[in-house]
Amino acid sequence: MVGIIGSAVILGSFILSLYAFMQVKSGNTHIAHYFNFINTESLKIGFDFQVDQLSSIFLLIITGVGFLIHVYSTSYMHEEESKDFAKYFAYLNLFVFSMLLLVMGANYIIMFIGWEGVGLCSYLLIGFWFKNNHYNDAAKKAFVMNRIGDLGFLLAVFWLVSKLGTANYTDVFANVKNLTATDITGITLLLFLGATGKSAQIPLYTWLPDAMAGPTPVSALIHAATMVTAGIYMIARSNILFTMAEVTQPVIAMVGLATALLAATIALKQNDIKKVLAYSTVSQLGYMFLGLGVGAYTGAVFHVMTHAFFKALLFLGAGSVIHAMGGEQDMRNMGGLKKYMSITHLTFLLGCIAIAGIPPFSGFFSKDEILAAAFAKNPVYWVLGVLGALMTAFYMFRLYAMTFRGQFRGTHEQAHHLHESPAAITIPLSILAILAVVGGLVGIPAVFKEGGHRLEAFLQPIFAGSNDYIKAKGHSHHLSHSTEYILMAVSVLGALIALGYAWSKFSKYQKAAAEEETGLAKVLANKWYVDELYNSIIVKPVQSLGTFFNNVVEKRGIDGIVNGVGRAVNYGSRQIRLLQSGQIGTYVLLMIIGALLLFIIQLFV
Amino acid sequence: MSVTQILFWFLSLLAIGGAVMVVASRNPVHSILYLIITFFAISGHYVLLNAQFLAIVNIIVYAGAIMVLFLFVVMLMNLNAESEPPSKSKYLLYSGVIAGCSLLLIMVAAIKKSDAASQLTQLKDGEVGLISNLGKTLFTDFVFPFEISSVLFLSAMIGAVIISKKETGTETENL
Amino acid sequence: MNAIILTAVWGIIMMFGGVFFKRKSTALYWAVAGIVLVLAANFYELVNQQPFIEINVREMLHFNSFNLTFITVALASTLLYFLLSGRDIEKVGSNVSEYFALIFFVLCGVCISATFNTLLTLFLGIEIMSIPLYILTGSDKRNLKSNEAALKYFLMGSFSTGIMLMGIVFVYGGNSAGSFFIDNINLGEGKLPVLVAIGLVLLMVSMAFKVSAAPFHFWTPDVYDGAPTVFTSFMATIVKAAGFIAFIRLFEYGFGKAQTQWQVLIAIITAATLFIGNLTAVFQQSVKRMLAYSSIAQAGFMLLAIFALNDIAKEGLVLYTAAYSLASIGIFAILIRMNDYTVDGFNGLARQQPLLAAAATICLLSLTGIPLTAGFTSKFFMLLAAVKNGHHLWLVIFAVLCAAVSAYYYFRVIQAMYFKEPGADVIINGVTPAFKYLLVIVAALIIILGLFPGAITNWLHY
Amino acid sequence: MFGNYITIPHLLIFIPLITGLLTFFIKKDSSAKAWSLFSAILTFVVSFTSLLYSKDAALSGLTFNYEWLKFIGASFSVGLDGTGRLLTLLTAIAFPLIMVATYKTNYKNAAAFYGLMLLSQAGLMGVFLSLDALLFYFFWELALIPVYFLCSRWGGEKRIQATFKFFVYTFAGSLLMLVGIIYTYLQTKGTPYAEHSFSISAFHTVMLSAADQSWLFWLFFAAFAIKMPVFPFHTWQPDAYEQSPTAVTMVLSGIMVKMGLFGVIRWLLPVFPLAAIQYDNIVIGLSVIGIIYASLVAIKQDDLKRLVAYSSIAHIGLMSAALFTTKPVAIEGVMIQMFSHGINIIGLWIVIDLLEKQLGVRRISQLGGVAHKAPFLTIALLVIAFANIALPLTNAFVGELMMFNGLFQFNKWYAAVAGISIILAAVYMLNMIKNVFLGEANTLTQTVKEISLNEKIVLSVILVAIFMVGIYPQPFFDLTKESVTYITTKLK
Amino acid sequence: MPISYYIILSVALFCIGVVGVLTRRNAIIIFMCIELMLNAANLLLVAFSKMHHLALGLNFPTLASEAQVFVFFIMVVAAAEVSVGLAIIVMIYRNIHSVDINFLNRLKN
Repeated sequence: MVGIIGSAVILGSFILSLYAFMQVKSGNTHIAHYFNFINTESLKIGFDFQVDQLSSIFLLIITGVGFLIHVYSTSYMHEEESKDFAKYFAYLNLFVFSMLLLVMGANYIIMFIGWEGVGLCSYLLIGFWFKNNHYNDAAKKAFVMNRIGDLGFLLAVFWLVSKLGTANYTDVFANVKNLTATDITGITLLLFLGATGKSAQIPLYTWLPDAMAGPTPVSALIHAATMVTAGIYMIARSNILFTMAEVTQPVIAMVGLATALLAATIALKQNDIKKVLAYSTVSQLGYMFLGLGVGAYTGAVFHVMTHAFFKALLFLGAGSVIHAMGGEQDMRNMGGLKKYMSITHLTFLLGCIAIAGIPPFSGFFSKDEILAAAFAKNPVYWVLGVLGALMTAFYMFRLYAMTFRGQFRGTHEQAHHLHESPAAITIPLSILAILAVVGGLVGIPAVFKEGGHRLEAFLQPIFAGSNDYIKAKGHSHHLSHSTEYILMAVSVLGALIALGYAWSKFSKYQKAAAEEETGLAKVLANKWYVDELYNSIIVKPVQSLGTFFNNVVEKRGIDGIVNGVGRAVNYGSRQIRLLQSGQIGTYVLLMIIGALLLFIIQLFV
Repeated sequence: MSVTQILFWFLSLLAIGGAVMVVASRNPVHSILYLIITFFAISGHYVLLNAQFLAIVNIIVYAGAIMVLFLFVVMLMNLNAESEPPSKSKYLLYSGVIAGCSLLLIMVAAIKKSDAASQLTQLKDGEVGLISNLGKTLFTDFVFPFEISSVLFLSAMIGAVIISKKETGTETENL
Repeated sequence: MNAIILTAVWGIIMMFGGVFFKRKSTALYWAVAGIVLVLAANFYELVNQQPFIEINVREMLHFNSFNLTFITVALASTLLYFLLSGRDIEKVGSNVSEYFALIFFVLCGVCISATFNTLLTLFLGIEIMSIPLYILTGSDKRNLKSNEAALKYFLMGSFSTGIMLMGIVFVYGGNSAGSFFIDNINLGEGKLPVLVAIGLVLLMVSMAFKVSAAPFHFWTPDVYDGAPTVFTSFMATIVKAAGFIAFIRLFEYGFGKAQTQWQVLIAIITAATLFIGNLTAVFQQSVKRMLAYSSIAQAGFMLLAIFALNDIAKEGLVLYTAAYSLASIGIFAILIRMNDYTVDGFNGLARQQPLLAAAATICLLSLTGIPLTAGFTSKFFMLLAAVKNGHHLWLVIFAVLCAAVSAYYYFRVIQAMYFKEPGADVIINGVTPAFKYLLVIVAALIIILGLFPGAITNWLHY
Repeated sequence: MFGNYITIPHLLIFIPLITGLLTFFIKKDSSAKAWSLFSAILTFVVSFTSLLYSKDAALSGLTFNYEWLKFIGASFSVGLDGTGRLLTLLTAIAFPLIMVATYKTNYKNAAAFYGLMLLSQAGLMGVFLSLDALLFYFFWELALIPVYFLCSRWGGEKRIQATFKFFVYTFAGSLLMLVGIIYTYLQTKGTPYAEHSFSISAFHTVMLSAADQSWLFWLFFAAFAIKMPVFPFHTWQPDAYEQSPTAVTMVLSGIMVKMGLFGVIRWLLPVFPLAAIQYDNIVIGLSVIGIIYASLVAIKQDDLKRLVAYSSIAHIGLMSAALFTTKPVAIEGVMIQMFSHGINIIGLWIVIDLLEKQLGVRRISQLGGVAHKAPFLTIALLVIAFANIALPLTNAFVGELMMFNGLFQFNKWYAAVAGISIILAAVYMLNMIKNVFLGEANTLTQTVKEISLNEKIVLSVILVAIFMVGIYPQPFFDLTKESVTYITTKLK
Repeated sequence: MPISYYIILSVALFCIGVVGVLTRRNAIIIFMCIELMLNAANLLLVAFSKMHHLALGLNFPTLASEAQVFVFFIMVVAAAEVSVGLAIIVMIYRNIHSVDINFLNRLKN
């Protein structure tokens, strides 16, 4: 019942956003002012919503994928007792609400409200099974790291407000020219810090893999399809700022690229099926930031969309596998599931191909667009990007092969109830699979078909400012078709090779007795020890500083002084009262001395 | 140096010497006798200042009544040199002497640099000190203090009585 | 004038009363009657600005609304004192009516030293005030503490008398007018002649002694501690107040114009008094002794009036004497009836006698100077006067910090009464309903004065 | 209004005062409770009606003036401006909430307890209403005394020392302020009756040289800084909160600390604008240090009360920093935050109190897994906690947004450093939530029961307030607009 | 005769008295020293009176006599004090059979 309501609501909003999309498509975007959130002489924040091309795309993704995942959840979560089941859907809907708030807000404050709202929901959903304290820690980690990003976001907003006196997109983007270079650099860097938090980029990415503690549909919706793309949305939204920020763009590109590679390398050696997908998500997000960094905003958004499709698909597929395996997540104990769960297998395979970037699947188009732009900016980017692509292909097919090919390596009772998942699971899988296959066709690059890139055309008004700016600057050199062909060929070919290698290596995978990782492999298996690093350079010092303040500064230092005064008074009292010796002689003597003092002061000073 | 000056110096030395002995001598009885000497010297000064009335009163009241009363009390308690054994710690003694001397020093030093010091005082002549004048002043201008000092005497009298009256009962605490 | 005559006369009546009264309590009734009479007479004089019978005192006394108001306050507090603690005076010794007689003589001295106009009457007034007190201090003859206190008080008191006389002599010798009248010896802003300066210092020392200001306060704790508590209560309040009135009168009319030349001395004395009084009180275990030190501390605050020496200071001083006397009399009245004078003796008083505890608390709060009580208003006036005077602001800061310290020892008693468990079964005895009501009245008066200090100060401008 | 002699300010002061005094004479504990609750609600109604007159919200708003001490120019004049209305409203809301929330706890000798509570309410009202420096000082102390008795009579085992420290500390501070008041008073212009005047208008128009301001400022600041408290004057607070009975802790932390901020708003900034600007860096620096310091210390606290105490220090630090930026946006933020902080922290105390009443412990390390047995309590706590760390759409967000904004305008780096506190706040709050409510229930927390109806009602009221302010704060801005503009013009 | 002689003389007497009070422990002696101080004051007062008489006697014939009357009153007071003081001392002696003030230290601190 609850599930139906929950899903129905989202379906409704999906239909509405379709309607909104049609409206926008027919060219009338709209900003709706509801009421004044804050309205004082010094600060005016309206509770305004804005529906334009960018937000409508995201609306579709969120509500669409969201709806599918709701449906999926109705079956996936049915073991939960009804109370928790209801709670789960409540959280999920709350998440969709905040996400919509985020993308529909017409100023940075409303966006921030959604921004933190989704953080909250991710916190709640990661820690959904709150009996387990590891999950709670993961949830806490996610929230705190997001908070770090949020601080950057806030400061950026303050900066904007203090310079321009407003946080409305329209006003801000209209008055960008009033900002000095330092302002823009600072603002964009801070915004980017916010993005790294939300979208799991270096240095704040470590929460995302841990976030897999949550239920798998949550990982699919929040930690793959929607929330983590908020950062991309935000930067795409304020693209004009970033286009003008000469300093920031390379930073974004490099960080994105580094993240893509780092995460890819880690993914190579993970055995937890969800962990692999998590790192692949991080890596894909890295690509998106690369795209943003090189000014390929459309490409980034495009990749967001396609990624939403196939990554959601992959996660849900993984979920269906885990479901079948009775909660088992270690790929080493899987294998040969092909014959038990055909639909899952098929859809999963499609997803893998899509993400590996094999034409004409969706992943190919979006990733290729980004890579092309990267090449245009700086060939090195492209080389590294392709390297990452190869790794992607490799680990995805490693995953696929270990899971579905070869012999089943699990226990017997697992083998017993291996079964295909119910319709509520398979239908969303199929739909997403279709999208993953065809989704790329909205953005066919010009080399194949002039004007084939409908998405670009659609989003054109959003990025017009940036494009004009670049034109004005005059360094917008397009690649010749031939180079583009070559680039594509290289990347696709590489991908195929990597794919084949993975296939050959893992389709006959057997569990070795005790495979002790060594050297680089060990490092990768342990995720480059980044968590440990953070722990030792940030968490530990903060903790010990707190202890120091609490035990030393507070008790001995400040409070010590305060109490010390009291003790001093007591001590002084005990000493002074000894003057009162009881002897008249002493008394008179002291009196005389006092009198002498007065005499001296009066007569000789 | 005129007779008066000689007298002045003699009396002054007598007074100071007596005073010192009052403080110095161990035996209370001696102290009292020295004090009487001092008082006589002071009375002599009064005469010298032509204040006969005060001179007489001083001798009658002080040297006569008061000191006799003292003497009587001392005799009653038969105090003697042993009644006040020298205390172990001498610091109070020394510091006391030092303090007193420095007080003297400071005052004298101050007076030395004051112009008032040069002012003269009138010795032999000057009628103010005579009983007739004083009596007149006392019973005209000073009638109120004169009357009110009776209150002083009354209270002193009552005090003396209730203090020295024998109280019945044992030692009490905390009243 | 009325007050002086009547107190003297009534003192004599009480003295002879000792012969005729059959029962101890009769003396109390007569005493109360007498004080009421005197109070009325003095109030009449205050209102009409003239006594029943004009006596030509040759300007040796000077009556104005200021000192008449003060006398009224003093007499009123004495009345309260009689009503609250009269019964306890009877417990001191066999000859009750003589004690009352002495108290009346003291009051006579109070009146004189509040209205003196020449150094002679000052001297006489102070003496008339002091000599009966020597006796009252020693009145508990079997109690060695009392004896000791009496002797200490007497010796040091007469020593200070000697100093005062020397001071008077120098002032007399120093001023060219050759007169004892305090407004004749007021020489104006010019540099004081050395002789007068010496005299001034000596007078300041002796007055400081009388009001127990440091470093001339040493007699106070011992004497207040040793004396029978009833009389301590009297000494610590009314007599000390009179001392202050004399002090300010002498230094305002006598040396007011040359204030800048001796102000620093008063500043030092004030600071020392506040410091020693408050600090030493902190450690005391016996409430009686603690109150003795607190009286020194309060004296420090009153000294601010002499430091400031302006109209507000005088208003404030009268107010302060009233507030301080009220509170102290109240707290002493309770203390007298306690079995155990230590702070722990008060443990759990609130459980046994909530009303008493409440009254005591109000008195203590007033002594601490918490708003809504007279104590605050008077302290406030003192600070106001001192700040208005404009010099030595450090003294004011120092004073308030000391006031904060004073909270320490006053609140120890409050804590004992309210937050500690009672030790003995009965910790206070002889609590009659009348006693309670009187305490309530005292508390009420404290609050009223705290809200409407005008009730007193208006009379000053009458 | 209701004639010239009974104005709303009077009702606000005298209803609690008189009812409080009467309470002492009630014999039965239960009836004492009921009676005081009734009075508190009555006060709330009155203060609520005062909002209806929010148009004439200048300092001369709903004033009444009675020549109290003519001859020194002090008068019993009380009035409501925007700020006052906000804080009196807070006081008026808080007391009924507190009383209902602690209705179950039976304080022995309840009559005295509730009497003192009401008296302290009267004192607080007076502080927020008085338009006369001397009167202000009066109430400033009067609010303190009942709390002193409450804490050291009904508090924990170390109550007497803790409370006494608190008392002497604040007393010393306020005495310094008294000296400051007097000195300033002597510089004011007179009234027809007296050469000087204590009235707020006289104080706000007094001409003080920069030199005078620069030391008078510290006399006043001492009192306010101790009351708020600003680092490093804060050490009385954790002990006091820990030791005093929860009802009183709520009053202390919910309302009393606002006295300090209010003092700054009403007296310090308008009277010593030059000094305020001269020393802004010192004060803000201290506050910012305090924010980080307190947050770090809070992370290490094991006692729930101490945790909340330190978090409160951090929040107050932010408010004081924002005040001294003298940026209008920041001051508006402070205004609304004073209200929000009061609501949130009282909510936290209520939850803690409910736990302590059930389990008898406050140590985080001894708790855990409460959520299983008491979902409503947990949800309430979650909301309040997230409000406390300023999550959007909760009340604290609005305030902190604006305060940080102002701080940023004043100096980027202060804002950046202070901003770290929102991360640390998340850390200690989530730690607390995790260790107390989540995880497996231990033997002790097995026994937790869901809370009763009236407790649910109280908490729901608080939640409603949280969201109301968080989603539609505008009314509060309208309420305090005049006062803010007034101050900022003063500071020009 | 310059007044300073008299001043110094009586100041000397006064200070000797002070020293006595400081150094002696016998209550009676201390008391006597106090009397000495009073007398020093008296002497100086008379001297001053004659000084003023010399200075202003022509205009105010009775002026100087005030001082001497004052002396008279001082003696009166002294007498009263003595009666009380000795009574107290006797009382003490009755109780502790000594007049040594060092034995009087029950009250201290």
